[in-house]
Order: sequence, then structure tokens, then C-alpha cells
Amino acid sequence: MKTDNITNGEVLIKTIGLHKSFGSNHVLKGIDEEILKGEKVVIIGPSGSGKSTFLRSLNLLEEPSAGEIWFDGECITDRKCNVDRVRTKMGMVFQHFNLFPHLTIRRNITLAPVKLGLMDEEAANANADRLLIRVGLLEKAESYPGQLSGGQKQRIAIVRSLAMNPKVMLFDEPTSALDPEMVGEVLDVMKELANEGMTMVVVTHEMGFAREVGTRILFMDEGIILEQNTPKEFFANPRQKRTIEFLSKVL
Amino acid sequence: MKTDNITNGEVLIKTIGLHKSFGSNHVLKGIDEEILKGEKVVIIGPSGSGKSTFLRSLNLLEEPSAGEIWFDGECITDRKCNVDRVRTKMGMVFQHFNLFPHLTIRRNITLAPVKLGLMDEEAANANADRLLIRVGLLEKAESYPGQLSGGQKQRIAIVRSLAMNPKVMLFDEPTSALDPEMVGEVLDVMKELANEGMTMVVVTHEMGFAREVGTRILFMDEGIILEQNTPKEFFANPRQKRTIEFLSKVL
Amino acid sequence: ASTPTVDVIKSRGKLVMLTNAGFPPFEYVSEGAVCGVDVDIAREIAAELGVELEIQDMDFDGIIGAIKSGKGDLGIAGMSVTEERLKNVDFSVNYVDSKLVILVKDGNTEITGADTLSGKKIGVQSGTTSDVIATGVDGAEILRYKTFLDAATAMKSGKCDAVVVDEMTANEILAVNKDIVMLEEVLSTEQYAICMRKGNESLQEVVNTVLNRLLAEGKIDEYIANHMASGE
Amino acid sequence: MDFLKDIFKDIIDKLNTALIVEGRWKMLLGGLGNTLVIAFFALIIGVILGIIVAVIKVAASMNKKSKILAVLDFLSNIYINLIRGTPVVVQLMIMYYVILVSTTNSVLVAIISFGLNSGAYVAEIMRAGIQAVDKGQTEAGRSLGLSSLVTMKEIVLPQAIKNILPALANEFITLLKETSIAGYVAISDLTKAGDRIRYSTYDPFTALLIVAGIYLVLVLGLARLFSMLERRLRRSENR
Amino acid sequence: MDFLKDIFKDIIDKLNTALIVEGRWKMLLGGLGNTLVIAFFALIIGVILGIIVAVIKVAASMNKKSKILAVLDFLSNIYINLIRGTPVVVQLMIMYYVILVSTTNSVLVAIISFGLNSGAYVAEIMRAGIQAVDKGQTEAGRSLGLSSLVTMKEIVLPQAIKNILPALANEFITLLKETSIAGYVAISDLTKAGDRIRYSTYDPFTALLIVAGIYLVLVLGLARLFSMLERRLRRSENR
Ligand SMILES: Nc1ncnc2c1ncn2[C@@H]1O[C@H](COP(=O)(O)OP(=O)(O)OP(=O)(O)O)[C@@H](O)[C@H]1O
Ligand SMILES: Nc1ncnc2c1ncn2[C@@H]1O[C@H](COP(=O)(O)OP(=O)(O)OP(=O)(O)O)[C@@H](O)[C@H]1O
Ligand SMILES: [Mg+2]
Ligand SMILES: [Mg+2]
Repeated sequence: MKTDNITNGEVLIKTIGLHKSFGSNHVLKGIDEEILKGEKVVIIGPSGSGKSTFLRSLNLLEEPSAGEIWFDGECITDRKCNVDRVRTKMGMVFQHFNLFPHLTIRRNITLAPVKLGLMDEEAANANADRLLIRVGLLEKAESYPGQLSGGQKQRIAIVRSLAMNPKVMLFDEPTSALDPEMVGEVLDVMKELANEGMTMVVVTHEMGFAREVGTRILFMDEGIILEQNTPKEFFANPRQKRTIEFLSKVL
Repeated sequence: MKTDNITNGEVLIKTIGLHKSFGSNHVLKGIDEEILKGEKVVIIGPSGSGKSTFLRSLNLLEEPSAGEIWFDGECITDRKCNVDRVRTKMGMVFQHFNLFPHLTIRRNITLAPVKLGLMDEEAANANADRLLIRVGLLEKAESYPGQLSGGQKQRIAIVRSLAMNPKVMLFDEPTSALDPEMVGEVLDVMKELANEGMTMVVVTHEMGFAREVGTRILFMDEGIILEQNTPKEFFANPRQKRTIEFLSKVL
Repeated sequence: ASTPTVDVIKSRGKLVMLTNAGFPPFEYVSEGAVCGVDVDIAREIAAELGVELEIQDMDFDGIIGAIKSGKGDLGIAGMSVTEERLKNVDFSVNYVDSKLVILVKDGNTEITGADTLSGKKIGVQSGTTSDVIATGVDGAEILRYKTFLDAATAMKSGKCDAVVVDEMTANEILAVNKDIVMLEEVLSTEQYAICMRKGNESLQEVVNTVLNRLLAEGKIDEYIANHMASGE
Repeated sequence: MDFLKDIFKDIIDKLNTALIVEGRWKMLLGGLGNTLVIAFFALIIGVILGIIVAVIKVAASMNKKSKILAVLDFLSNIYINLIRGTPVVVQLMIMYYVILVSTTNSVLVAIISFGLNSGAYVAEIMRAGIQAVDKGQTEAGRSLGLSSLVTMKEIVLPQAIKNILPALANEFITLLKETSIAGYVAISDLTKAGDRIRYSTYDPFTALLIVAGIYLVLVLGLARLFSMLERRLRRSENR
Repeated sequence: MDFLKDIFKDIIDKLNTALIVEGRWKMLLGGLGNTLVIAFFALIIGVILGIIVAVIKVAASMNKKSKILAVLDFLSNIYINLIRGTPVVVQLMIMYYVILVSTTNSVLVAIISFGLNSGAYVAEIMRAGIQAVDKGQTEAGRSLGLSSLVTMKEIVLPQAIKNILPALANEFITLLKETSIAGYVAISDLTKAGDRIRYSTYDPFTALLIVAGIYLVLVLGLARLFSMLERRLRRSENR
């Protein structure tokens, strides 16, 4: 199944000489990377190496200091590009879920499609129901986020992004804030998504997930992609000293 | 080595019918347990099952609602018992380190022994140096906690407790707040401590540590100790449905 | 507080005068200090006692309360003697005759006398006899300011229609405000005196002695003339 | 016993003089009315002004390129600094004698003056409220493709306003107390009514204690009421 | 050009009348001095009182069994409610006319009155500061065998005081503005000096703007100074 998804060969995201500094802190130091349609790219690396910053740059939550980002054939770092429109096509899932606490689950899911005029209320509700059924949370539609467990919240966050029909899903440590027993239910939803052919970029510490689902592992260190490979090769034969050191600590 | 430590057979901590409620929330529902000198007891269980509450009851950070706790032959839940004196003999290490940010590392370690009149300034400093050398952090003696990494902070927190010469060390998820790469350095210190014969009670999600270091695993669920066994037996043949379910999620 | 008898004042070495320095020519501020007719009188009393004079400048409506509670020895503030006040403090002999008059803006044809004040906004200084008289006007709205000068300032911009005020102060106001006029009608005539704590006979005697001497020597008229002049 | 009776009689006497004689309680009632009216309408002005200024400031800090926002932000800063840099009694006198010099309705002058004053403080409360909403909320909104304006209106403001309701209740209480200086410009508020009783009865003790008592009942009563409402609100949130 | 010259001359004239004629600037200077003296000493009283009350309240909430603490806590609550429930101008008059009736030093009365007022607010600031120190700090101290008193003194208070320094600086500025009502009771503060200039020049505009300007410079200057000190303090913390 895996191979099906990556033989496509069409470039979906491309970064050219991507740099990012926060003040004098040079965090991303030139990243040139292509992500193909259907790939499941897993990004790992030590804390502070720039994983989140890279991921957040892809949908311009961080404005790059230099370099270009192309998405679906369009240069989205161009001034004339409408960022809001681009973002509707890139789903993002955060470590801390970031559900809207003052809205019901249903409203969390339908707010953006309706406000952006992509669907009318009715269609958005039907779509939300369909997605909620898929993650087994339809009965929570009228609940508020505060009434859900962490695992449930994260599944809703994924659904909220999916409701926009994105072309790629970005995940920033989606299971790090979860109690261990809830990690599984979120990973299951992500695996299903992967199997359906969704293009995914995932920052995670879950090496099992990386091995099983990833089609490619990027190892980031100090603002660059130090090493990359297929999961099998990557875990079996890490080449860089830093990679070996890191893997020895987390495996 | 392991067996050396537990053949001692002398009871260090004993709880009799221990109950704890927070308001109407009945968290500990009658715990009868004996911890022998030299044992390394590992407590696991789902979130909210009362692991922390049980551990914190042992040194009376939580006042039990009912039941007795005996420590070193003394009933410490007795009104007449001087809690402060008992606590000097029970080290406690917290998930979030709880170092004193306004004091240097040295002062963090020497504050209690000096203020309690157990040592003079000079002896306390010498003792601190000895312990710092042991965890490889002597050069941080004059730093402030804010200048240390998470792993370093937790090692200092362990040292701070050890400076009191405790008879038992209580650990509440000592590695849960650490970045994955720093977990190892803290577990190493704990293993060393275990090998030296320290009695330890550890709440943790690190199953590897439980298996390797623990002499006994307690599985808590909904305020009781549902099942307990040696690590080998526990992981190989869990008996209760809840235990099996839990292990299937975290392993 | 113990009654500030002459002995007390002498041993303390100072005489505390309470006043409200917004009532020219009796008390006003010049060269950074409170001066005026009342201050000149107070100096004479202090000299008679052989002590220094300390002046405390406060809201007029608090003076009697402060005298009662011993915050000061003498209230000298162009204060008219009334029956209400006599119930609470003792007064010296009268030292000035005064009249209450009405000020209006130049060109105001609606207000021509006391009987035309009904339904109007009358500005007064809080706690003065003007306040009492104006409060007695049927249907009038009374605006109680901290000083007559505030009331006059407010009237100039139309915040009130008339100001009821002592004649001599009215003249001081007229001297610097060309757009204000005084009506001829006199609302009441009254006498100023110095107030002090009840039963303080020794002090009252000294004050009366000084006042009588100043009156006999024509000094008070002289003071008034002086301060009226300097007001211009 | 006689001793107690005397004291009791004395108190009754004093209260009688301060409240009943010459219908003085009517003055207090009128003063109380003015105090409440001024505080209430000043709060309304303050909240409206405060939200506008806060949104301008937050918008300007997020969008550093807009010239219009920069100008509005600059003006907002002047306003906030002028108000916070001077005592409210001085502001009131400037409003009365200088800016609104031709307004003959003194209560209106006080409402505007205290309202302008309150606006600067509400703006800071509101701004803190907006900034206290987790940045993740804005990021989640933006990453769904919502514009910054829609994100502010649909996601941030509703949470911010709910959070600052207790602070607004507090602001009303603060205003209520602050209006006690309205007497400076000839307004008959509660404190001024007390002053009149004080100087017409020559009994500062009774008059001041009555006034203080009324404020106390008012302030503590309102504080309790507000915290009850807050608790009920929180409970009805069912989350 | 002539038009501008006229305006300019007019301003100079007005300033001259308000400040130079009869040495009126001296009054302002004296008033400013009193304002600063009152605010400064009131702050000192306020801080001392505030820390005492805060420690009592925190201790009482931790140790519910002690009767003495319960009584002290009860008294503290009365004090805080009385102060926060009434306007400061009413408090000042009560202090002047009723409680400190035999004190003839008005500035002293003002210092005590504003100090007592400030204490109630500092107590709340300090209490919040103590409670903002992570509970884990107390737990760490206690689990080392330190008594609650030693833990409070060695671990909690040092962190709490450092945290509330900015709030105390703010309290001083608030006091500075609040003393503007001292003129109510025979104190020649800055505002009162402005009033006197207003009375003798019949020019409210100039007098009030000068006073407002002085307060503004003072308040904004102090605010900037305090935030500079705070930044330096934070930097020198080297952590
Ligand atoms: N908004 C920001 N402002 C300033 N510095 C930032 C900001 N976001 C990140 N940084 C800095 O950029 C560096 C990289 O951070 P980033 O969050 O990308 O690391 P990471 O690899 O995701 O680490 P982690 O595994 O801890 O999440 C860090 O030094 C961090 O302090
Ligand atoms: N101080 C407290 N006040 C009220 N309830 C509390 C308190 N501490 C714990 N609880 C409640 O007691 C229950 C057990 O909490 P406890 O922290 O002991 O669980 P735990 O097993 O340690 O879970 P975790 O793995 O999440 O740390 C939970 O329902 C929790 O909400
Ligand atoms: Mg990250
Ligand atoms: Mg726990």
C-alpha cells in the first residue's frame, strides 16, 4: 500500500534555501526539500533543532527570513500570494490541540468552511457528521472541548482540519501532550489517513509510528536536515554521528 | 545484586486501610501495603488512578482521610508525630523538579541540612560537592536552576534529597517532563541509586526501567492496587483484564 | 483634644488659624502665601499672645468642624455669625458688616432680583451663609462650589445663572471680570466674627480685646482698603 | 444600664439630626442617585472606548505595516498616557472648566469625564484579556485559512470578553468610589450630600460614618452580587 | 505670522501670570513637595502593613486549626473590606475629622490615611504574589523537612517579593495621583496649589494644564524609571 502512494512523483511542497531567524537566533539555516504527493514525511531530531519552526514555515505560521516555499505549483512566499487561501489547503494539527473552547465540537469543525463560504451550514454539518463518525466521536458533536479527553480532543482537531479537504496535513508532535494510554487512538486515526493516501508531514517522537507509517525520515539538527532516508535504512544504518547519538538515546 | 537488597525483610513503610478523598472525589479506596527495606517498588497505572496521591500520602504531603501509615516503626499519621522530622528521612523527587530558582545549585542542596541544624555550612558544602561529583555536575554548583537543562535539574533534585540521607526515596514520574534525550541521564542516576541499596518507590511510565530495576510492580486502578507481582511475572502474565488492557496500550 | 486656652497656645508657641483662601479681600493667596484682612487681624492676635501664626487653608465648610475638634484655635474666614453656628462654636465681637448680593453675567435680563431667582441655577460657596440663603430659594438649583471664585468662573461659562456672594468679595470679582455685574438688591446683612471652641473664655477675651482695639484705631478699615487696592 | 441608655439615646439623637431633621435623608438619596447614574453611564462609555482602543492596539501590534493602524495606535497611546498620567480630579476640573466649559449639565460633564478616564483602564484590561487568550487559538484559526479579523471576532474576542467580565465588574465598583470627588465641581453626589449634612449639623462623626456605611454596603453588596453572577455563569458553561 | 506671534505672546503672558507673578511657582513647588512626601511615606506604611496582612491571610488559609490566626485573619478581612469598600476621600475625612481628630499635623494625617488605604491594596498584591509562587516550591521545601514558617521565609517570600516589585512601583504612582484630593483637609498639595493659582488668576485653563503637566511628567517619568530598573534587575539575575 505504501508504495502506491509515493510512486505518484508529483511535487506538492518545495522549499528553496529556507532560512528563519528569531532576532539573533538563526533557527533554520537553509533548507532545500521536496515533498511529493502521497508521501508521509516524518521529521525527528533533538529539542530546539528547528522541527516545529520548519513545519510552521510550510503554512507560513512563521514567516521565512529568506528563501522560497512552493505549494501545489505556486510560490506562496510571494507577496502577491493570498496566504489565507493557501492555508485552507494545508491542514495543521498542534501538540496542544487548540480546539476553540467556547464552541461546540460541531461548530469547531464547521466554523471555517462556513465563514469562508466554502459550504453552507447544512453541507458543513453533514460533512462534520461524516468525519465524526469516521473517528467514532459523533455522539460528542454537541459537547464542548472541555468535556473531552486529550485523545478525543486531538482526534477532533484532526477532523477539524480534514473538514477543509486539505491537500497535505502537517502534524507537530500530535501525541506529545497525551497520556500514554491515549496515544494509540490518535496514531490509529493518523495511520488510517496515511493509508488513504493523504500527504503528511509529521514531527514526532513516536519512533514506532515513524518506522511503520513514514515513507521518509528527515533528521533535523541545528537548523538543517542532517540526514534523510527510508525508515528501514534510517534506523538500520544511520550515517551521521549526531544521528547515531540521538537514536541511541530515544530508542 | 537485586536479590541482595530485598532479602533484608525488614518493613520500612506500611499503610493500613489508607483512604483519601478530595471533597466528594474518593481517590484512594483502602490501600494495605508493606514496603521492605531495599525494595524498589514501581507503581504504574492509568492517569487519575491515584498513583501520585498514594505516593504523596506516604510523606504526608497529602493528609490521609482514613487509615494509618507506619514508617520505620513509627505511626506517622499519629497526631503527636512530628511530620517535619519524619520528612527529613524520606526524599521526594517531583515531576517538575521544583528546584528553588532564587538559590544557587549549592544553596538548593545545603539549605535544608543547614536550616534544620543537621550540618554546619561547611559540612553541608562538602557533602554537596561529594554528591555533585557523583552526578557529574560539580561545575554547576554556583549556577542557578534557570541555567540548567531539564535532565540536569532533575539530577540536582535527586541530589538535594540525597543530601538529607533519607531512608527511602519517592519518585513521582521523574522523567515525564523531560525531553526524550534527557531521560537516560536521569534513569542512570536512579539505577545507580538502586544498585547501592536505596529503598525506592517510583511512579513512572518508563516500562523499561520498571522491568530492569523494579523488584516489584504495583498496578493501581481507580484508587486500589489491583494487581502486583515481580516485573518478570507482571509483564509476562498480567492477570486482570484492566491490567492487560493498560499494558496493551503502553507497551 | 484639650481646649486651646491662652496658656496652651502660649506654651505651644503658635496660634493656628483655619481659613479658606478663596475669599478676597479677607483671605487670598499672594506671593505664595495666604494674606488678607483676616490674616492681618490674626497677626495682631498672635502678637498679642506673643506666639507665631500658622495658617491652615481648608474647605470653608470644614472649618467649624475642625474648630470643634481642636484642629485649630481660631476660625477666621469672613465668617458670619448665625444661630446655627453659635450652637457649635463661640464667636468674638463682630468686626465687619457685610451684605449678601447677587452677581449675574452682563446682559442677563432675566434675573433682576431675589424674586427672579426661582428655577435658576445659583452658584454659591459650599457651607456659607450664601449657601443657606440660596437653598431657601424655591425651585432653584444650587451649585455648591469650593470657593466663590469657582462659582464666578462657572457662571462666566454659563454653568450657573447667578452667584450669591458677600459684597466685598463681589467687588473683588468685578474688578477683574468685566463681563459680570452686581445687582443692587441686598439679600441680607450680616456681621463677620472670629469663631473658636466653645467655652474657651480666656482666648475669647484676648481676641475681643485685640478686635476692639483694631476697631477703635480704624485699623480694620485700613486693612480692607489695603487689600482691595492690592487686588487690582 | 443608665449609662447604656444614655449612649443609645445619644446615637438616636445624632442619627435623627443627621437624617430626619430638615428631611436630610432626601439629600443623601439624591446624592446616591447621582453617584449611581454617573458611575453607570461612565462605565458604558468606558467599556465601548476601551474595546475600541484595545482592538486598535492589538491589531497594530500584529500588523506593523498598516499606516492607518500606526496612527490610530499612536493616538491611543497619547490618550492612555494622558489619562493614566494625571489624577482623575484634575481631569474632572479640566473637563468642567476648560474642555466642556459651555456644557451646563454638570452630571453630564462628570459622566463624560469619568467615562474617558475609565476607557483608558478598560482598554488595558481588555488588551490583557485578548493577550491572555492562548496564542494557539489564533494560530489554529489562521491555519484554517480564516483572516485575522475573522479570527479576532469569532475566536479571540468571545473568549477575551468572557475572561474580563470580573474585571469589568470591578471597574464599576472602582468608578463608584471614584465619583466621590464629583463634589469638586458642584455635583451633589453621595459624598457631597454627606458634606452638607456634616456642615449643617456640625457633627462630622455621624455624617461621615453614614456616608461611609452607604458606600460600604453598596460596594460589598455589588461585589458579592457580581461574584455570584460570575459563579453562576461559570457553572452554566457546563465545561 | 503676526497671528502666530499674537498667540505666542498670549501664551507667554498667561504662563507669566500663572507662574511668575507674585512668585506663584513657589506654591507649586511647595505643593509638589507635600505630594511627594505624602505618597512616599504612605507607600512605606502600606508595604509594611500589606506584607503583614498578606502573611497572616496566607498562614491562616494554610493552617485552619490555629485560633489566633483565625482571629487575625478575621481582623484583616475587616480592615481590607473597610478600606476597599469606601472611597479614599471619605477615609481621609474620617481620619481628619473623627479618628485623628486631635492631630494638628495635617500632612501626618494624610500620610497615615493614605498609608492605611494603600496597605489593603498592597496586601492583595502581596497575597497574589505569594500564591503565584508555584505550589511545588512549598511542597519541595516541606518534603525536605522544613517547617511551614521556614519554607515561607526562605523559599516563598523571596520569590514573591521579587515578583511584585513592579506592582509596588505601580502602587506608588497610584498613590501619587490619589493624594490629589488631600486639599480636602487643609493640605497644600500640588492640586491645591493649582487651585490657588486658578483663584488668583481667574484663568482655569493655564493653571489646570500646568498642574496636569507636572503630574504627567512625574507619573510617566517614574513609570519609565521603574521599568528601566526592573529590566536591569531582571538582566542582573543572570538566569
Ligand atoms: N516564536 C519564537 N520566538 C523566538 N524564538 C523561537 C520562537 N519559536 C522557536 N524559537 C526558537 O527556535 C529554536 C527552534 O525551535 P523549535 O520549536 O523549532 O524546535 P523543535 O525542534 O520543534 O524543538 P522541540 O522538540 O522542543 O519542539 C529554539 O531555539 C527556540 O527557542
Ligand atoms: N489536590 C487535589 N485536589 C482535588 N483533587 C485532586 C487533587 N490531587 C489529585 N486529585 C484528583 O485525584 C485523582 C487521582 O489523581 P492522581 O494525581 O493521584 O492520579 P495519578 O494516578 O497520579 O495520575 P497521573 O498519571 O495523571 O499523574 C484525580 O481524579 C485527580 O483529579
Ligand atoms: Mg517543536
Ligand atoms: Mg501523577
